[in-house]
Amino acid sequence: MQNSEQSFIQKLGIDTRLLGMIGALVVLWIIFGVFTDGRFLSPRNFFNVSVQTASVAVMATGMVFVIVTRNIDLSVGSMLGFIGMTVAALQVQVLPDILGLGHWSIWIIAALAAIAMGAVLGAFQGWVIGYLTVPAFIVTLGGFLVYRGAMWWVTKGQTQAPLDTTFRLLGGGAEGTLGETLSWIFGAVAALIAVAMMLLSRKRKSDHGFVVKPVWAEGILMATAAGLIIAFVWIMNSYPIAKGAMKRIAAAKDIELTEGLVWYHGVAIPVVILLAVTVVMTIIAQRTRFGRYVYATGGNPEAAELSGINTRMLTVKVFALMGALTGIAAIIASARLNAVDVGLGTLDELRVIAAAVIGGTALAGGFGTIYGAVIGALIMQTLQSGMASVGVDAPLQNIVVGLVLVFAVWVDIVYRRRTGQ
Amino acid sequence: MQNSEQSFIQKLGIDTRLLGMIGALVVLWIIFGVFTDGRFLSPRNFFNVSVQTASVAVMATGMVFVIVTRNIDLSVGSMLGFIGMTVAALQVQVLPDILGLGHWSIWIIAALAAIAMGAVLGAFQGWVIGYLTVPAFIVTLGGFLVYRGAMWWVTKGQTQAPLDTTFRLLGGGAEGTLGETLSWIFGAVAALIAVAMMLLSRKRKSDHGFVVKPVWAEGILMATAAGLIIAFVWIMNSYPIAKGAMKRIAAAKDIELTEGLVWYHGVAIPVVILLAVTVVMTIIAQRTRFGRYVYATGGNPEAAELSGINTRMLTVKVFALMGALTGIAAIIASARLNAVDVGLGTLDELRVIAAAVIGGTALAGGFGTIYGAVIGALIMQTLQSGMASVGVDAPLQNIVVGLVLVFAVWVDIVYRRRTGQ
Amino acid sequence: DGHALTVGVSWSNFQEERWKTDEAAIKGALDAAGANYISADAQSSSGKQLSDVEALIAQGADALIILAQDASAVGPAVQAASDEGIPVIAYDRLIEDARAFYLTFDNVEVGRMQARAVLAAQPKGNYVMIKGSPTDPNADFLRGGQQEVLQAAIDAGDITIVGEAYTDGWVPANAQRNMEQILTAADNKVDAVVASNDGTAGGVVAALTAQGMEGIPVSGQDGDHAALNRVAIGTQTVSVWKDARALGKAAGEIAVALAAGEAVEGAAEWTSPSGTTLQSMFLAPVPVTADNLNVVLDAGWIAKDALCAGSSLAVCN
Amino acid sequence: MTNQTPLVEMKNMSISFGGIRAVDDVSVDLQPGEVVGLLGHNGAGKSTLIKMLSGAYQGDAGEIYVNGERVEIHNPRDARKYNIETIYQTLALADNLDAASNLFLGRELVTATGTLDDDAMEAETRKIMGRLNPNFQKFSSPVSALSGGQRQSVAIARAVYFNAKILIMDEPTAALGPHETQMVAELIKQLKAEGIGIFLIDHDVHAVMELCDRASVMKNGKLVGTVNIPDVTDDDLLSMIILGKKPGEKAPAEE
Amino acid sequence: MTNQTPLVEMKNMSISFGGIRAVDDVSVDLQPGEVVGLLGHNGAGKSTLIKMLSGAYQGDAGEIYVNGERVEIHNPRDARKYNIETIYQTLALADNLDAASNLFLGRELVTATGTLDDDAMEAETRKIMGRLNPNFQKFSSPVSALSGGQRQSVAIARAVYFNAKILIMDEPTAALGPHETQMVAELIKQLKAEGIGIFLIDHDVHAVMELCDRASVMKNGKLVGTVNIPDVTDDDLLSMIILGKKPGEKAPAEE
Ligand SMILES: Nc1ncnc2c1ncn2[C@@H]1O[C@H](COP(=O)(O)OP(=O)(O)OP(=O)(O)O)[C@@H](O)[C@H]1O
Ligand SMILES: Nc1ncnc2c1ncn2[C@@H]1O[C@H](COP(=O)(O)OP(=O)(O)OP(=O)(O)O)[C@@H](O)[C@H]1O
Ligand SMILES: O[C@@H]1[C@@H](O)[C@H](O)OC[C@H]1O
Ligand SMILES: [Mg+2]
Ligand SMILES: [Mg+2]
Repeated sequence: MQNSEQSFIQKLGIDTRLLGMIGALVVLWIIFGVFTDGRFLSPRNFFNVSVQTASVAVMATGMVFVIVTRNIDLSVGSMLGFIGMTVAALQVQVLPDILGLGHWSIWIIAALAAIAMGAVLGAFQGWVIGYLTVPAFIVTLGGFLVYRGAMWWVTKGQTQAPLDTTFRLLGGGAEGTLGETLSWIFGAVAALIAVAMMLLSRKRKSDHGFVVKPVWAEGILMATAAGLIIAFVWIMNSYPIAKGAMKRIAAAKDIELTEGLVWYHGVAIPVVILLAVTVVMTIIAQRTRFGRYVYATGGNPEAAELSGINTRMLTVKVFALMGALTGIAAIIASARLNAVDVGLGTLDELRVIAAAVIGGTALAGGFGTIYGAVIGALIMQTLQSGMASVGVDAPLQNIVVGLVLVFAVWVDIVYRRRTGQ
Repeated sequence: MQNSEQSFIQKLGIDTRLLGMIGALVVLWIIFGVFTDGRFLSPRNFFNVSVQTASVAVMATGMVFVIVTRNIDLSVGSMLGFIGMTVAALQVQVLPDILGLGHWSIWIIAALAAIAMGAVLGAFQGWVIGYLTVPAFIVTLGGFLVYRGAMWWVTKGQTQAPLDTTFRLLGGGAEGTLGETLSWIFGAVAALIAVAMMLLSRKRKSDHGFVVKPVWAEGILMATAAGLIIAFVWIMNSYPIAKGAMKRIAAAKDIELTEGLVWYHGVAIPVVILLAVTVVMTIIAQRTRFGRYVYATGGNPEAAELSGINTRMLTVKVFALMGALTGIAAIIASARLNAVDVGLGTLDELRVIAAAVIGGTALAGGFGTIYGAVIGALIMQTLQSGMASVGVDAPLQNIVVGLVLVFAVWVDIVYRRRTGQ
Repeated sequence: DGHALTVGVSWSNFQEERWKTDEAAIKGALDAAGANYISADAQSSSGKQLSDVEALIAQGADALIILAQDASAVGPAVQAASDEGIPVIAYDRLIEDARAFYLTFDNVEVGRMQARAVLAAQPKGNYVMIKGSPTDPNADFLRGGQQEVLQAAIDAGDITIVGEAYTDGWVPANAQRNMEQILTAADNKVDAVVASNDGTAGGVVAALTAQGMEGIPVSGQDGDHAALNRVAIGTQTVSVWKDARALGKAAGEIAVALAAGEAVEGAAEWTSPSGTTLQSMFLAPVPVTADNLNVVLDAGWIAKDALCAGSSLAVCN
Repeated sequence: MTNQTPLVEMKNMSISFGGIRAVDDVSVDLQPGEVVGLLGHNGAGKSTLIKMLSGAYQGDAGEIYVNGERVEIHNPRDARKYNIETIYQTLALADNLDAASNLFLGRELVTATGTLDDDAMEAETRKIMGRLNPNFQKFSSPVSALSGGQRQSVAIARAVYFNAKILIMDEPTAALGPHETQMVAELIKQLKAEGIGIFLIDHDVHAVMELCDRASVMKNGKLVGTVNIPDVTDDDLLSMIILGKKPGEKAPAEE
Repeated sequence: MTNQTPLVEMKNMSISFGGIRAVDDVSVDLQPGEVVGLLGHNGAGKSTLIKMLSGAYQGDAGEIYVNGERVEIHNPRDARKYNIETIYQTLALADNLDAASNLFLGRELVTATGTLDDDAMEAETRKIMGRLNPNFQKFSSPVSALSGGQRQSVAIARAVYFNAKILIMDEPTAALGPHETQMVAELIKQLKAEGIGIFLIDHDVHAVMELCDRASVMKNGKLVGTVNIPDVTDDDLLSMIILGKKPGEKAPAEE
């Protein structure tokens, strides 16, 4: 039985790590579903959890590279806060004075500023780590302290709100989604691309005369991938927009609301951003020289250096990338709250590192996948949201989250050992 | 010049790492001394800083083993809080009812309970890490959440105070010191032991026919070691007890206070505990099989396993030790505050890990010294206390601490590279 | 409509001692009304708080009680609630949103009371200000209230502030270290300490005790048991007591009323410093000093032996 | 072959990694005072086979007998119980420790008070290294600072210092210079004379001819055969390794 | 020796580690199409010497000339600029990557869109590995799962695949089986015929006699001397290695 299951998976050629994590996630969902009379499995809750996950998951993809190269970044939470506060002040205090309140370009300037700022701060940290050879732990612990302090200084601790209305859409909410039609289009295109990529890879392999998967296996995989994408869009498109929000939106767009009309959310913009980041980061990891060098350096830094890889510059790039992703995460987090207070991003470094580690990234370096980190973030968020939904008393929630975290990772480990690595 | 300096140090046979860190520390002291008109270099301040350092430094010695074996412990801050709260409740609510308020044995029971509790919790974490092979990062992150939550449950969040009067002495303060005479005796004995140990080691070496250091070098080293110990005692013995506290002590002991009488603090009890822990941990690290296995496992886990070391059980022991030291740290921290609130130990995990890393422990495993971690803790505390003395406010303090932290480690790295590793 | 009401409570950081009393009182009021209680803890993160509120709404809450981590950053949470027609109570801390119902003790007033009590005990001399967490807006409200009261004496030259420090995370151990360093810098020439809550006051008293200076005026708030005991012993001057039971009970009742679409008795309009007008209700804090310790005893807030351990005050005999 | 109880018998050993059989139903045995060579192409499964005896791997199938008794070897500690010592191909040294610490790892000498006797260990290390590698002087450097051959000398010293009854040597002289190789050859002869049984993996057919009593040849995880060295020539051995057939046999069909 | 410009000249190279001279004033040179053997006891300084040429170490003193021009080699990237390829004794493989990724590390093949062309790289890897190690099949495993000899084959393949002009081989056949060793020997001859200059470090004096044109012998960090292989016997070389003197010379006083 175990053996036939194993060989079926082997023929499909998916890594058991992925299956193990998805399994752990599904188990959590079911448990929470049971405890909440199914509410946890409602479209509404999937929508919520997907948006809640976005900011941490975006950073977790970057943390994979950081950890794979045997480094660590403790500064992401503070950096997110600092960037968030700075671009919030930009939107609230600076740009309206220059361009006029509500100017169309404000959100673009703010978003680019966030990403650029992250890249520069990250690159600087990377330079200190790579070229001055100060351990990443120390440098980013320094960053952790510096950014948190600097964040306070930007506005003397004052919360910045409300943010630019367009910028706000980047955080999700009733308005910040693709809407029904666009979501369907998005889903269809994504599914097509996924299938096309799989076909292409199959063709390339057989062109080189390598053995390819049996047609049925390839077919199952394609159907699963496309199916999952469409199912996700379908769920997001089944979550109706609340009456109050519909009125507000209708008023803003000057539409007449008829009785009985229902609008649906569709895929939230931060989730679209997360998916885009995941795809791009996966391509970087698997299909570019830079990604290859990241893993090589993590596997054996001396060998990488001896192979002509400039490992110092690589460190700078890895941290700059981490910073840019932190900038994106800062956009999502601040837009979602429509405000930035001095606590923004607190403890996020732990959540991000935990997401990467739950997702199979080895702290010793050399191993880790982007999709793993994203699923890891989803597991963390599921735990937290699930706890709040189940109605466990607040102080007990931490205890349960802590225990379930360890348990989930253990189950995953046992599963992989069973199915042979 | 550089070369002759180098060879002088080489002849003395002290590692440049130690010198570099002490150098960085002295530079910090001088800078803060200048900014505080010398107050930072007063006996009073050295006394303060030494006491403030004790709790984190005790844990940092254990963290060295944890990190050397390629693990990490994120739970120490929460565990300290949990243990502190439990033994405080024991002293405040449980034991007085059973034994009577102020019973002589309360402090002993509480202290032993703290250490035992730490060892058991740590051993359990170590078991999950070693035998269930869940990564230490995840297990101790779980512990971080669980203990913080559990701490709340012990007393439903209520601050426990005041603690047993004898127990309180373990935290320092005007009463919690060795006093003048005992401090001198302590210093003399410590100096004698240090010299004796060096002589013994020299004898053992020459018995085996190995080359030993020139007599002058050995002489300088002995004089320095003994001198530093005596100088420290002398400084602690120059810090007079404030009038108000003298009155209180005199009243408690039923002594008549004469005009012009001055008492001095001497070495604080938490500092004595720290020194004892440092010596014991150094011996464990350098002179026992257990210590040797810790380093071997960190250097090459497979080689250690193939050499017949039970690396799983070793992990359990390392975390149990870390837990026991956390128990000791909890005693010091709670006794010093004479109260335990739910915030006790917050962020201590970062301080402890930072102390170990500043002290030269490599996160990749295999390298690290006990004295390095203690000096690392001292550097961290000097930074924080120095900022508070200079009157820099919290948000700016963080910035400065962050920058100086990175700078100090960088200086140390450059110094070591210059003097040839 | 047959099924019982559910009220969701979002705590900003449940770890602090005082909230457990609030929780018990809220639960009590809800039980009495036959409503369900569900809750979540944001662990000091406004981002998590928003997620928590979303989860509570998804869970079917009919009314929300929010202890805001930040007055502005809960905006989207209030938005989401109001989209669903769910009433929101801004509990203890302000929410800058007209749709919320503000129920609190006045924090600026707490600050004033702290300073007043200390000033009464020590009208002249060197003051140290131990502030709250730099990330908690209440810390600055409190500090503002304190300054209002002290300003005249400062201008007159009676009072000099010789040290001032935020306390990261309101953690007493941090307050203790800051106080030690300030005492060193001031050569113990300190006559009074205005500490912003009871936890930080505890750290301050520990630092003072090491210098034999315990007994100089020190302020606090929350009526923590350990602090009230210090007031009884004489090492703390005042703990401004915000009877959390009253606040929690009121919150529970208001939540039930609002969920049922009823009006709240005793509510009044109030305009925040930044111009938001909301329905509100303020409860009065009580400064507890050695002179009126019977207040907490009579209210059953603390047991006599906990209050009186080591004290020789009249109330204790 | 004499009929006395073998020191070691490994019967029908098999092990797979991710579905691929690295060792497939291999049986070998060893008499006291005998040197058995293990030969085969790269990746034939020699190291994997002996790792099942040393406790580094646990086989999927097969039985191990020591002195005729069935034993279970679950980890390296079990192997040490039966006085099995191993020189691993990867050397298995803790890079951050010095030569003496590596040599005594897991079996440190202690003083009367139970603390490590580093000086005694260094003194012993100097003695044994003098016999293996007379140029060696780096006693206080971590072994990561040693040359390839120096590291190998340390690994050899570790295996032979303690009183092994069964010695497994996986390409012990691969990194050694000619002089050092000669010294190891002499050492093997001496250990053999003391009655120790030795499994020797070595690619140098000349060395095997000189040192071994018997040789077992593997190919693609399977045993090709075991021969008495006096009965075969260099070329017989080579053709067993490359063609995978015993002298005079027909080559088996390639899988 | 002909008088044409040497491909490589290393003049008066020295380097110390922590005060100890690992290489002390050594000079060697290499002509196009020539194989120069580097011999010496374990720890003599052979690997350290060639690491200064490959950019892994920076010497304390000495000059390097390539094609008669003074060059500065600060890191491995510099060495690659001069088409210097190296097979390191430690192999220098990224253990977590597969054979193809290691072979092309730093010089990946890319598709028209600039993404990695893993399939093309695997196809090329299969070709070259077929020439070095016909039993090798583990193309999709990380190299940590390979046997010692398989790993060495990957390292060799990497150095010879790209058009090296100067090839440094540090004990390339140490872990190889007899058949694989023979294939490498043939490869060396072929590369030599193509005009490539090769530094070959090898402890096997027979192999050196067979493959090299000249041999430089080191002892304790110093150069003992360089000889033309046709002018010396095996025993001459051995005595240079062990006694540290050129044939006919008197042994130098030990330091
Ligand atoms: N840990 C492992 N995981 C996966 N495969 C492995 C592992 N160890 C060995 N193998 C595979 O098992 C086979 C046999 O390897 P082994 O190391 O035993 O060969 P060997 O005969 O010692 O070769 P060499 O002469 O090169 O040392 C090889 O194909 C190798 O790739
Ligand atoms: N990184 C290093 N740090 C300190 N010492 C080193 C380092 N690398 C090499 N050495 C020392 O330099 C000397 C020469 O080493 P090298 O590796 O060059 O020897 P080798 O001739 O290649 O020996 P082998 O034949 O064993 O490979 C040795 O004594 C070695 O211990
Ligand atoms: O009551 C206090 C509360 O108002 C503040 O926000 O946090 C600290 C508490 O002590
Ligand atoms: Mg092998
Ligand atoms: Mg070498």
